Amino acid sequence: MKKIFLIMSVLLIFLMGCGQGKKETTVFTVLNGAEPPTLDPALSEDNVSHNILLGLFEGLLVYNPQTNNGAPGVAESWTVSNEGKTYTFTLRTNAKWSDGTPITAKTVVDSWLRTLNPETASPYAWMMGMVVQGANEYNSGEAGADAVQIKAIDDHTFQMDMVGPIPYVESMLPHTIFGIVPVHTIEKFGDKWTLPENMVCNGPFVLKEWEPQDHVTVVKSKTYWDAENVKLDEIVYIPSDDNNTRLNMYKNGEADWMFQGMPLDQIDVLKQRPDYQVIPQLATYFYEFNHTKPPFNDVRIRQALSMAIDRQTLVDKVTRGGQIATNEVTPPMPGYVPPEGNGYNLEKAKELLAQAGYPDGKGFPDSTILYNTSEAHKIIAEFIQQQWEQKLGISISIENAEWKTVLARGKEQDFNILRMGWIGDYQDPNTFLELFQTDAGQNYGKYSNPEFDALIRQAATMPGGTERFNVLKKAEQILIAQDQGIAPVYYYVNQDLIDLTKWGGWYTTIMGWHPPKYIYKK
Amino acid sequence: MTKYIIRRLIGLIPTMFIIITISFFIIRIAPGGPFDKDKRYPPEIIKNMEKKYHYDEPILIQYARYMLDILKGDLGLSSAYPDHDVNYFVSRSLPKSVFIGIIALCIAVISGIGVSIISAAKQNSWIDYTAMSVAVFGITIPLFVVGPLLMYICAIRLHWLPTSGWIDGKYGWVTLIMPVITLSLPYFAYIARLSRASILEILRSDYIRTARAKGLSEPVILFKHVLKGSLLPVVSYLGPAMAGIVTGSVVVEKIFRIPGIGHFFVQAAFNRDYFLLMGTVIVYAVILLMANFIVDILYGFLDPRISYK
Amino acid sequence: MALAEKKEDTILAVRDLKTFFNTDDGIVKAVDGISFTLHKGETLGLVGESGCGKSVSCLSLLKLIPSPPGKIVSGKIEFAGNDILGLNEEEMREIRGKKISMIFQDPMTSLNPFLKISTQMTETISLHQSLNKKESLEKAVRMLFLVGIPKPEKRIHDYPHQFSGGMRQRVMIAMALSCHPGILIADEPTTALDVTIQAQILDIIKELTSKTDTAVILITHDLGIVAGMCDHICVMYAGKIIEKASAPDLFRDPKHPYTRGLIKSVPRVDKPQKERLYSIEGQPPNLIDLPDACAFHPRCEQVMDICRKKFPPEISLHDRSVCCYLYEKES
Amino acid sequence: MKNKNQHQPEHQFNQSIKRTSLFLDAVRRLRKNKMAVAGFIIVVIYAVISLSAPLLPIHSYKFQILDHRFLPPSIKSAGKILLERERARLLTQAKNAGRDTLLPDELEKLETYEQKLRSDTTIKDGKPIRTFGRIYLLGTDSLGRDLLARIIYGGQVSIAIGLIGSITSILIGTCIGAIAGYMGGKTDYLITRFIDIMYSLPYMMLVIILMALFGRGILNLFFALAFVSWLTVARVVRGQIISLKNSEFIEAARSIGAGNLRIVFKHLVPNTLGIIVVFTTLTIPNFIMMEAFLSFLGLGVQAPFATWGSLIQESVDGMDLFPWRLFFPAITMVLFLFAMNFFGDGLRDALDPQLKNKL
Repeated sequence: MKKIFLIMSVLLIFLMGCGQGKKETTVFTVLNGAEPPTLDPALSEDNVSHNILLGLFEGLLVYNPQTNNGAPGVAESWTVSNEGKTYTFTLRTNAKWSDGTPITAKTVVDSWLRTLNPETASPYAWMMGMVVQGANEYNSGEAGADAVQIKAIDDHTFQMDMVGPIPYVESMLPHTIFGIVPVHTIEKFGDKWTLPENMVCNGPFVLKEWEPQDHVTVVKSKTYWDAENVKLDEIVYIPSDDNNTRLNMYKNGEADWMFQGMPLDQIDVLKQRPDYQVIPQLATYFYEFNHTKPPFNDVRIRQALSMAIDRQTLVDKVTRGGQIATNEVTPPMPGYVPPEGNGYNLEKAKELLAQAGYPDGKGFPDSTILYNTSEAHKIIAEFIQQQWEQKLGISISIENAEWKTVLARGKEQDFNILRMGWIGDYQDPNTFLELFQTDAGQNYGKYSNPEFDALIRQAATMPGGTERFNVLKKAEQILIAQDQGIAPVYYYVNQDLIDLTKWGGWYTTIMGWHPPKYIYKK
Repeated sequence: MTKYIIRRLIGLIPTMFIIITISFFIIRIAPGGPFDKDKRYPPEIIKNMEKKYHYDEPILIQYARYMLDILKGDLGLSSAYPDHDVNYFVSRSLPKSVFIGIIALCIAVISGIGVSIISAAKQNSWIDYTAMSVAVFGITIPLFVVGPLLMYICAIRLHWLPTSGWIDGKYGWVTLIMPVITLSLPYFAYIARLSRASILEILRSDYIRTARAKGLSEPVILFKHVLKGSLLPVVSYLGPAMAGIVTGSVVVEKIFRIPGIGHFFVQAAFNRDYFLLMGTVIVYAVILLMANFIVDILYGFLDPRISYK
Repeated sequence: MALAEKKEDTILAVRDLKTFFNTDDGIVKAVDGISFTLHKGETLGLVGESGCGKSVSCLSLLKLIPSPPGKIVSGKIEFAGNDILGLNEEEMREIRGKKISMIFQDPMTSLNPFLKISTQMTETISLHQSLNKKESLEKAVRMLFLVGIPKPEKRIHDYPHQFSGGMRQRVMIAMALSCHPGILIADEPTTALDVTIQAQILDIIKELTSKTDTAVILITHDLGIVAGMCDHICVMYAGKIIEKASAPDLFRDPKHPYTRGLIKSVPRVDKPQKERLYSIEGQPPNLIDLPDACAFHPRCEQVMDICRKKFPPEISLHDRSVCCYLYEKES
Repeated sequence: MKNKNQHQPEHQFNQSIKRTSLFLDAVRRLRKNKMAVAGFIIVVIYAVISLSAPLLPIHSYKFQILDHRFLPPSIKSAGKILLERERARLLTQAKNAGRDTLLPDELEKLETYEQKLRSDTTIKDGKPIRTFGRIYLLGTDSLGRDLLARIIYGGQVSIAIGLIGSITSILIGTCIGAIAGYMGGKTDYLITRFIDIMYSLPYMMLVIILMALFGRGILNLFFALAFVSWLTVARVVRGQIISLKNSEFIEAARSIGAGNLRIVFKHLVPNTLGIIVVFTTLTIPNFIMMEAFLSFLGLGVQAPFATWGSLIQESVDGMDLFPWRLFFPAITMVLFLFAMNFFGDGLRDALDPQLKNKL
């Protein structure tokens, strides 16, 4: 009896001790989408990984949470020289890895060289290649590492030479591909360096647990240079690609932020919620025409079809999530207003169709709309199909396939009309317009206009400013108004569920990045 | 018997070999490759990535390399999840799928047989009709409806259970309730229907008349004389069921966020993540072969007329 | 009652038993008012063509008629002073296998193929006798020995499919007699077996039952068997007993035209076979909705007008009885 | 040959045991089973409705009226529902403002709304049609299409897929399973290994390849369905046959010189009929839902044509808001399955050779 009492009291004391020792921790639970493919900044190519990496790693520049432009990260400040082609960064002296190793300019050089190393096989190395002089040559194996024009001038000064004056480079640099990685642990652990037990980070958070398909947990870093301004103690990223489950979890209070992917059927109700955040995204939904085969190689047909789509009704009554109907491919950006495309004009459409030899749609050859399987794509295709059928009298069938099949068929021009979408990689019209150059990989419809190509090439060598935008604008005018190379449908929106009366530091931005460093509980 | 088991086990090797070989080649025929993404990367980038996974080598050399790796117990690298190798995913997620699958199967078998006995004993009574109606319902309504429906009722409406997750999460074991019910429902229904049909058939047989003439009570007749024979079709269904419940839990895993292997299987197929897909195919094949093997052995135990030589 | 009744050793008395089946086509009167008495140690033969209701009457005795569609409509079955029809299911189980046991036509399907012989035998023994597992097993082995199964202590652990047909019927007999029942009902026990084994099986039944003074109801369509085994014989036709007599009487002087036909159709070894074997013309009637008439009249060579209108009453002739208008005056 | 006399004889004595064919006998027995008859009638009704769909007075399955999307099932016209909805909205607004009745300008607004609704037209096949009076008995979907029409048209494909798919798979599965079980030895070994291999191949990839090679099409769809679904049936039948083949009646059949094929298909298979029938009725929903999965890969029926599977699938996310979209297709399918089950059970009993001769 005495013994039991003793044990009980010891236990009691122990339990009380535990209770007292714990202070309130702030946990932020994120419904993050699918399983993150990687936590290696050099290999990351998707939103989901990106979201987590934003907290774990800090590049020279980081995203400004309100504008998503570049803001000082590991680099305290920088100067531009050589007609905008050379950037010199001054690194902060107190930046270090979570194992205490300091971050120097050499670390940055090593990191970037690792990313570019062909053996790393980084999918987004092309983005660094767009910026850094010599990067493409090294990455493609044509030249050695010394061809890459980056150098550590001293411990805290890093310099890079760019391929040209890239006006939007500061909005690119926060991207994870320009991230700084712990080369010293990568050498030690090899491929296994991203396992929680091995991983060393330099961001506001460090990786604690990573259970595939279950959760990724990051906790506040003690060694982060700005640790005192980091408010969250722990972030749990929950992977799930079942939007219905995600929404249920959010509704049930099991998560604090649902990152995109609202079930279409629930939109009407979600829109009424105060915690529903919607903002136009730097992304466009469009239909590509196959320019290699009749009848879609006829500009009149393309224009007729595009003009017969009542996009406003589509976004109001079909997609309903606040998407913005558009006749243009590039979303408006600071300083850039896209030229006007061909809007809804039924009379004109009928006229064009008749001119092309199909009055009232008679004799229009069998064609299909190809889309990758998704409830939203399906319903949009059904809507557009009916528009064409009822208004132009042409019946076009709908065909779906899984994503890779669609891509493979796109690559071989095995389609008539193809649904596509594009999310801008950085805030510049170029990220959209370059897709439709004659030899661009993304140009599935094989749209080709030498004039357009020339304008895009011309813009690439120009410094930033109105003049450059005007060139791009002219190019876009050719693409969407004159040639109707594609039929833009709408601008995507970012839809998130987060209670902003409870959480602060989370802003709606066009890029949709929300660096967790700034998020706090109100 | 031992001889038979050994022979069967040895027989698994060529079967596995054929499965691996066919799978290895057919998954390469499917349109699209692992590096066809939303963004079409420049050819140099693709080249680098292909080199990393040896996709640039002739297919036969890749095949030989893969077979050698398998002999060493290495299932290769995942191209869609480059941080981990396939072994890591399999070792992490397979036990969870098997765990939940076995629980669901046990529940399905026990409840299915139980219900079928009651149903058959009270044939054409309201109990029988109710039970069989539930069974038809369980078979008809697909998992992707039952799952969300349960979640909506139990988690959103009544707040009895958390929506989803795995047992080591913050909600613990209760998260298993809904996925297990969802997963076992169709198997329960199948087993109940099958077993009821065979119980009824056996109840009509001569030896049951003998048992009655001996003065045995109905429960004794049901459990001792009927059950064993009526289990045979259930048991032969168990082989596919065991494999199906472990591999076919994809929908349930997705809905209830079970970090199992089914998800990887589907994702790997959609991503054309060849090695991860091969890894899951191999794992599934092993489970299936073992399940069928166990069933055959079990069959021999249940039915004395079958002899394995 | 024509049969001399020695009340004291009557073990089973059946009075006006009717078992009907409600089928899709109508009511089948499988057993339509039969009466007979069985004495201790006596062997009663129940003879008739297939489908005349022999098996159903015996299953009725144990209340093993599948219900629905079958139902014992009326009658009385007195066993050791109790009316069986008044007993509930639980009390019935006390009788089945213990006081009345039964062996069936087809030994191939009458044993559970999934259970060992030992299981099937000991479960009866331990159910009806207060013996433990080991004693039951010993008893079972002894019974198997008695029915002439070689190496019973080994064979008892075999499954039914490891036995031949004759052996299985022996097992059935051993099982049926293991609780020393007062009555053994043998439902065509030898039909499914070949002739040499038939005799052995019948011998075993005869030998074992006479030792223990067990009464036997032997159901068969084979008059030859009855002649050698039975003390009394009931001839059934279309659900009714049409003639009752002691075995010698019946064979010496069959009264009913049907019985006569039956006996005539048995091949005789003692007479030279010159003509074709006799057979009764026509086929037994369908038992659905039979009108009140002698069921045999369409096949009867001595048919009279009255036969078509009304079923003849039971006519007692000394110590036997017959249902036929031919003997109406003799009574 | 039967004549009336034999059917209703004066009495039973001049009638020998009726000889009817197995088939007629089965039909007769089936007709006695009320549940089976009910099931059969329901199945026939389903078949008739879906076959005569174009003749029925229902809306088009694909014509969209976006203003009518997500209308609940009702016998009221769509215009009236919309009007009531608007009135209810205004009333709640008024209540929130502390009023019990609508203000005159609100009533006026309602009036103009009604007028607008009544005069609303939409173009269908080149002609304008009024939309106010349209009635949607089972409600509408997210594009304002009539759910009743979609379910009826969907039934065409779903029923066909369910029946043809399960029957072919049962036929293949039974034949192969029976042969494997009966032959035993090497044959059995090879067949079971083959089944194992088929089971293990990544089905999804096979379907994707099938489509890449042969394109989409209903024939391909059936092939993809039947391709794997016979495997389970084959295993179950094989198991049954292995148990049965040592039975006495098989030895008897063999002893009278029956050929192997005859033994398998005349003696063994009929004895597994119970299990096979149960399996057949059970696999029907599998096929119907599998079509939905295959249509995810692009092999299904193409939008805007619907099937029960696709209707159910697309309504899951909104089940709390628009329950009718899930409920009606699901209940249609469940009812069909119930009917098939009872019919199947009845058929099993009717065909059962053991039951036939029992009283």
